[in-house]
Amino acid sequence: MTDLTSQSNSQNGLVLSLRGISKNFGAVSALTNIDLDVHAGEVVALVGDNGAGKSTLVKILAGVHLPDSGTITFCRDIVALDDPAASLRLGIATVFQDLALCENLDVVANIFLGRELDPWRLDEVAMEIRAWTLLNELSARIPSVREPVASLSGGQRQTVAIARSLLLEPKLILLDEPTAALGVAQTAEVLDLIERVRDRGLAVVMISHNMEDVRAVADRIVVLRLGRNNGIFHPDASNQELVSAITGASNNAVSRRAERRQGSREHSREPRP
Amino acid sequence: MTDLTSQSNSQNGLVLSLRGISKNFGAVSALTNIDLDVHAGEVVALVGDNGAGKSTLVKILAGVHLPDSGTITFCRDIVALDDPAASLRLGIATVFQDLALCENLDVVANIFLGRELDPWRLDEVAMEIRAWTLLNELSARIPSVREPVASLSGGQRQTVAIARSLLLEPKLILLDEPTAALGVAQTAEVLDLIERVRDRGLAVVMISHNMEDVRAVADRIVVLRLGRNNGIFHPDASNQELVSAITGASNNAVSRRAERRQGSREHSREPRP
Amino acid sequence: MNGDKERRATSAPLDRADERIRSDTGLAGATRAFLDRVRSGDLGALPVVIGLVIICTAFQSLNPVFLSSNNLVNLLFDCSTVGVIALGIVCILMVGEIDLSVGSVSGFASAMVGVLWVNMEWPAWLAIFAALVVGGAIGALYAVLFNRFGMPSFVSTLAGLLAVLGLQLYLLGSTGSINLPYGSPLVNFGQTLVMPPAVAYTLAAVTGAVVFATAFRTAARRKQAGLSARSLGSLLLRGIVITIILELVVYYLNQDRGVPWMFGLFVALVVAMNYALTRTKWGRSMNAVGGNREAARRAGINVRRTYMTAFVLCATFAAAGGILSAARLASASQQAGTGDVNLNAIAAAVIGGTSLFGGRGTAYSALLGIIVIQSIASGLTLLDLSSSLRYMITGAVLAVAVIVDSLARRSRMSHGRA
Amino acid sequence: MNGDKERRATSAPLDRADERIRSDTGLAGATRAFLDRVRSGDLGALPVVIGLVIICTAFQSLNPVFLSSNNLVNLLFDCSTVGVIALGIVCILMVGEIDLSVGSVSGFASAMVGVLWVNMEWPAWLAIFAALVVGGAIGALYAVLFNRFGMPSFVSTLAGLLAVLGLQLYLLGSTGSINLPYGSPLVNFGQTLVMPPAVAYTLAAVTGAVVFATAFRTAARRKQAGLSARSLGSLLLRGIVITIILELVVYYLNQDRGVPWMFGLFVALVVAMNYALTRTKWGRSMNAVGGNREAARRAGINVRRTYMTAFVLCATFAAAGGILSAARLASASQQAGTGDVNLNAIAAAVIGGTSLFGGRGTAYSALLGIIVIQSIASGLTLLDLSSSLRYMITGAVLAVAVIVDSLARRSRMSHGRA
Amino acid sequence: QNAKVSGATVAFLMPDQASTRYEEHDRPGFVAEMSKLCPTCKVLYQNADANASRQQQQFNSVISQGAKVIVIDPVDSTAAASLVKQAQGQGVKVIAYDRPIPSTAADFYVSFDNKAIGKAIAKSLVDHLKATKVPTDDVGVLEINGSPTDAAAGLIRDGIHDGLAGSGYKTLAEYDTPDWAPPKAQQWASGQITRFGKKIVGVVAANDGTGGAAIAALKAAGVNPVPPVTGNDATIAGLQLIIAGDQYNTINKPSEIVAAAAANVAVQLLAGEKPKSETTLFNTPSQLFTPTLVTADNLKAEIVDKRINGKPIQSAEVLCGGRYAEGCKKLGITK
Ligand SMILES: Nc1ncnc2c1ncn2[C@@H]1O[C@H](COP(=O)(O)OP(=O)(O)OP(=O)(O)O)[C@@H](O)[C@H]1O
Ligand SMILES: Nc1ncnc2c1ncn2[C@@H]1O[C@H](COP(=O)(O)OP(=O)(O)OP(=O)(O)O)[C@@H](O)[C@H]1O
Ligand SMILES: [Mg+2]
Ligand SMILES: [Mg+2]
Repeated sequence: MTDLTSQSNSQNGLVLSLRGISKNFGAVSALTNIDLDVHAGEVVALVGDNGAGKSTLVKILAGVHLPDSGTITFCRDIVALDDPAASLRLGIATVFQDLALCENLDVVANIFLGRELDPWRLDEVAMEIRAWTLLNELSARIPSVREPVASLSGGQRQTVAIARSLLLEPKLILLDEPTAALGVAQTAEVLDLIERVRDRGLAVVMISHNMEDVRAVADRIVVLRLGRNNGIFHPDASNQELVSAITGASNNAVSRRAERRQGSREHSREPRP
Repeated sequence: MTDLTSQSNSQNGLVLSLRGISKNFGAVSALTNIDLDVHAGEVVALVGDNGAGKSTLVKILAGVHLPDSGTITFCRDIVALDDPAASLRLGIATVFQDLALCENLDVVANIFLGRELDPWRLDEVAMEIRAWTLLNELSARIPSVREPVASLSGGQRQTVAIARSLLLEPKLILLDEPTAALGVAQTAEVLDLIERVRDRGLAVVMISHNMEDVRAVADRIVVLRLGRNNGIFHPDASNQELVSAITGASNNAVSRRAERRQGSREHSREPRP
Repeated sequence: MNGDKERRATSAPLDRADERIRSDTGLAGATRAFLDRVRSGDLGALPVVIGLVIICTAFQSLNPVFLSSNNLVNLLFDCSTVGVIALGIVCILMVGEIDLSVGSVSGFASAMVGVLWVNMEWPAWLAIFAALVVGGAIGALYAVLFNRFGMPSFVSTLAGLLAVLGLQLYLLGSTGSINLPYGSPLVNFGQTLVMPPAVAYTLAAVTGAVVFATAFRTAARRKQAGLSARSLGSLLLRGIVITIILELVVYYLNQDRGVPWMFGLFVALVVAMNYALTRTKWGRSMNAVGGNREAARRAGINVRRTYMTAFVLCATFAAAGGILSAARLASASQQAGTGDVNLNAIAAAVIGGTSLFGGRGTAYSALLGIIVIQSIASGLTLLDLSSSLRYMITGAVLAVAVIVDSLARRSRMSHGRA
Repeated sequence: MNGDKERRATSAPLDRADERIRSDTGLAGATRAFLDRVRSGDLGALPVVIGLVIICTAFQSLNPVFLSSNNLVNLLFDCSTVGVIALGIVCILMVGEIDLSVGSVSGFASAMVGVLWVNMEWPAWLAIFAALVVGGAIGALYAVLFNRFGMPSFVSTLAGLLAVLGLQLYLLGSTGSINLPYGSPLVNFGQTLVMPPAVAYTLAAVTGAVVFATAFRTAARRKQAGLSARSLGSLLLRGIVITIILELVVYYLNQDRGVPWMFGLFVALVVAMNYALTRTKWGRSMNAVGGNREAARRAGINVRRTYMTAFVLCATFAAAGGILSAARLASASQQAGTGDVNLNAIAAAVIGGTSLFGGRGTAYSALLGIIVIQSIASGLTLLDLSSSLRYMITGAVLAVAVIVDSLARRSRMSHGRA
Repeated sequence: QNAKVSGATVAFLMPDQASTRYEEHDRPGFVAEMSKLCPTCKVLYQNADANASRQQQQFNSVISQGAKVIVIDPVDSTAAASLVKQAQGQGVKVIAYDRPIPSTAADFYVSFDNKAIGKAIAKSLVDHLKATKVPTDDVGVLEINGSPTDAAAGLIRDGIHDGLAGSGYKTLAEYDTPDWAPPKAQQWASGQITRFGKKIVGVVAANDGTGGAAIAALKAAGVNPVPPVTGNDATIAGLQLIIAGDQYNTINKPSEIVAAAAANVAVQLLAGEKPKSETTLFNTPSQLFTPTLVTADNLKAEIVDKRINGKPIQSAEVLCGGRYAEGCKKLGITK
């Protein structure tokens, strides 16, 4: 575990800085006193158990929820993100865990929602071409972009949501479990993509439960547990270390399972990959 | 790749057998001529690219969609699954990719939906206790089971959906990306669970994009590609092999990414796990 | 890392194990929880009650007759008829559909009772029963159109509105309207019959006791099972407060005629429906179908049967409401059920907090909503106004009555709790 | 494994690259695609048109006057007034809200025109403008109540229904109703003004040409960009068929008086709204807000402004419809806008295929729906029926008219295409 | 004055909004007479908007407010029976106003006769047709009645049937206008014009609103000259149409007269006296007034020149604005 100020790509400036963010939902404290820094050209992975408050944090940054307390500093200014439009204007693009697509609109309309070309006479042809380009870039397997999103498969929808966020020219990209529903090829493309945008100097916050992916692209791994900061790790931290920070115990389901499998493998003497 | 009739756990009888299943949505052929066999005490993993038709197949088995052609044999009988209730009656429990929860109901109500204890005087206390037991079994982190599901996090919802399916005593469990939104600990619990039910002699069909998980629990891996059967693999098939069957090309995003990472690693001489 | 906290948490009840959830035990805790809910707007029926109190204060200050026992008894009589119809509307809104024909069905039922009982001299109970059955059959027809043909309920019940109105006119065609015999039990029930004071006081006390007893039984079971439970003290307090309020209301109404039996029937129906909607498997499936029809179907719920019961119940309640208004008016006429009966019934349900989009609502919303609507109507009849002014003021007061609730809902939503 | 297939696919247009999608090119392909859509129930407006044809055939066989040019011209006049109101309802249903006060607003607007123009002798255009502005202001008030206080539109517009009706009664209080002068341009517009045949024929031809030209331009651009496009032949065919049908209709109507200008205005509004809803950023945001309000908000759409425009447009169209009906009747009366105007306007939108739950609907549904409703009404006025029978038959015919559409929708749903 | 009378409360309950007369004529007339006869008395006014349940609510409400005499124009004549019973049980006197309460005897009944009105307009139309020598064969009249759910409309309809019976003119078609809505009447009339064309020699409409709608339909269909159309209620719009020569007749019911009579009776009942009656209708002592039929011929005399409480029923200024000036001149209303 490293201390809060350490980061690998600190040559660039601070893009986002959170201090003391708290958020209650009724009697549940979803977030308590969260601190987080994100620099330009850096990929910060946000990991944590289910219900740890990761999505709540992302939603606060996206302007969906208002925090109950705490300050948000974006590019040196203290900002009030009281509306998703405000976030978007500042240059924060978000892929939400629940995707936030309009099921009744088709793929093209969803990708361009709020940013249509030619407001008074929508340029459907240009939008459709751009949509195909974006989707192909992500290796998407979508038969038709003129079907309503309701008829797409889970992974196809997720691809659409990711394609949406590429349309902006943001300073900070928030990806809430962007690869959860994606196939192997699409996941690889998204990880490539994250590296590309990082190299272009953008800041990326990625949430994922897949430690492989996290370690592959992240420059820093921030762990949340039960709504509180629970340590910051380098990507070369061991799996064991990360998992105990996430679950809050070194004896957890993951380690038990690993032990058991180890045991049964040795027992059956039939190694599996 | 192995031929269709081979299976590792063939000591038990055939639970489910599909022949020539096709399904069109308008002009899109989602499934063409699918064959699939599942035996008791066997975990079959269904893998494929986004939009390959995996969920469509599961929905057909769950009675949500009607196939356009083909026959479904369940426990030696040809059956018509024209209604989810019919599937449930036969003993097919399903965890859907989109979870299919009622957002306005609370966790307990969702878990017991359609199977409430004491129909004329709901036994809320007993149901709540059972719900807590199930959820704890899955290491769920849910603050309150009396909140509407709408207020749960993605992973919490998925846990609720899985808990639902445990309530039945099914012969066949269909799990459509059951661990997509789960944390590391919860994923481990679910994989444990799958092994437990397999050992109890149930048949399990699991869809996943995570090759690790698939290889960890599956006895057989069935690949779909663009709505068609594209081979059956042993769990000890190499990653490379599986990925090319899924993407339909040996030169794919995954392999390219792996190569690139390999190259950059060697270049920077700084190995990452 | 948080091991110590976790260890501490394990001693808590099963449903308080998560350290993030604040457990509000004791009176101080209850107060804090309440303030928390006020802040987040999660107040149930309270905002509508506040709106009602505002209206009542205003009308009382304009004309002191408004809160007189006499006027309140009239109010309760008037609430019961449309209230029963609104109860049916709650059922149908619950599953996300609508019935525009409740007015016509109620009028038709009253016409049937008139014709069968008075003209054809059937026994009253049989005529009533026949009217209820026919009402239910109309609902069943909508359900069939909906389930078999997928006809949107808006359209099928609009067609029903017209067709049933036609039937009503046809039935009363030759006579125009029929007097129900003054002094018959049905008319007495609708016009004069009130509970004897003793009965009313007892019922009020029993209600409080039952509320306490069920809550206590649940709490005991929960405690036994290792779940958090409300303390005996707070349960006792609640039981006593409820009893005292009810007894006071009864006392005040007994200053005049007393508590109408018809209102008693209405409240009994509301309580029964509330039980059915919240504590039976059927009610659960109604909620589920209204919230997410496809999810309910996938859970193996017989969605069609659920719709069927909703449509049938709604139309049956409409017929019952029609019979009650015929009793109230001592007449079955061609214009019964026309005019604003539909709109008032639907509005009552909506004002009480039932969502037009399904899956959210309680039986009590019919009770609350109709009291709001009838209070406005009654309050305005006490002021000497021209029609144009009366319409304007009704609209304005309605908006005021709902604004508190709307604000609460907004704050609920901005706190991420839909 | 499927490498060869993939290679073949790469030569296909960008949007036909997926091998699973059947590309229906040429006439045979188009036919197959059509049959496919018939089977899966994805037919757009066709089922409603079929329902309409059934109704018309039935009425024509009962009374041959029904399809006479004369009666059809009357029908078109009658369609236009409520049709314009229904167009506003489409806007508000689009975002998933409702306006119950369109009837009152239309009546109030007609009263305003009567009072300002006839009694106070303002110029007609100024009176009309004032009425439209006040209508829009009422809509803006609803929007504020909705956006600021979160008041459900059902409740706020119900309050509005009453309050605006009060205003209307107040405005006409002393006179009851006001005659609009016969022979004035407004009344002529509402009663007699028809397009000269030459104009009508030209308009019909121009419509066909414009349909063809835009489709052709799009097809050319798509082809150029490497997307699939419809063939020149099929576009030409469609253009010609549309032109011929329109010319025939115009020809038939010209046998009597001709095509009413008022209907022309209505159709022009429908076409304009259709353009706005489908081809502008604003229309996209209306669809998005109706489909998923939260998703729209997260996409940075100004949701409040979208609701504002929807409420204002709806009320303004209601006012316009009220002015047109005053012109049609040559009178502004206390009864204008009461009765079933609300229900007819909403029903027209719903029958035409607009969803009550938001996010699904087209401007054309107002046109289609109102034609269905007015055809039923007109067909029944030609038969000598008692009121009771007329109500019953209206209900039954309405159900029949919608049943084809309902069946199509059901099959669409069972094919997994909501 | 009698101690029982002074300070007493009297209620005046009107049925609907379909006509402006209740608020424009009946109520002011009643209030004016009451304040003359009993300045300390309080008058409560309510309008039930054609809703019998609401009228019942209002009835109960005025009793709660201490009304000792209730003047009621029932929405539903049958339903009102129970109100009378209820009131009499509590010692409250009921005066049936305008529409009778047949099945239960009220304390008094004052009215114009609705059936007579229907008969008068129909008869006048027939006489006019006969006078203008319109042949009876193969032609006929249209009949536009009031709301099918309105009891008063039913009475007028019966009267119209009486008036047309035996006239020789067929009733080509007949229509009950839902809610008395003029647009509905217009649509129906348009359809009939398509059906019958020149066979229509007259239209009997049950009030000025539906009559005006019929005229609009005839004009829109290009029928010239417009055949005679009847009306009822003597609304300004109706009178103006008569002045313009588009409408044939209407009925003038100077409601102030009946209202004043009702006030008189109310005060007598308050004082415990037995009001004297001319006739007895439905077992109720009654006082019936005859309405006057107004055509272009007697419009000046009946409407402009006749005074009630010192005021004309409608003044020339109100009627003769703008484009009616010429018609008024022709009828001699203005110079
Ligand atoms: N709108 C809401 N109302 C009430 N509680 C909420 C709401 N949104 C989130 N919560 C609660 O806040 C906690 C954190 O939720 P959040 O969605 O941030 O978790 P997460 O870290 O994203 O989990 P996951 O990995 O499962 O997506 C959860 O316990 C959840 O129940
Ligand atoms: N209701 C529907 N209407 C139209 N097309 C549909 C519908 N459902 C699925 N499809 C199409 O069928 C194809 C297969 O979808 P399916 O959901 O089965 O994919 P999947 O294999 O589950 O993908 P993923 O891994 O992304 O979940 C997709 O191309 C999708 O667009
Ligand atoms: Mg999350
Ligand atoms: Mg899937």
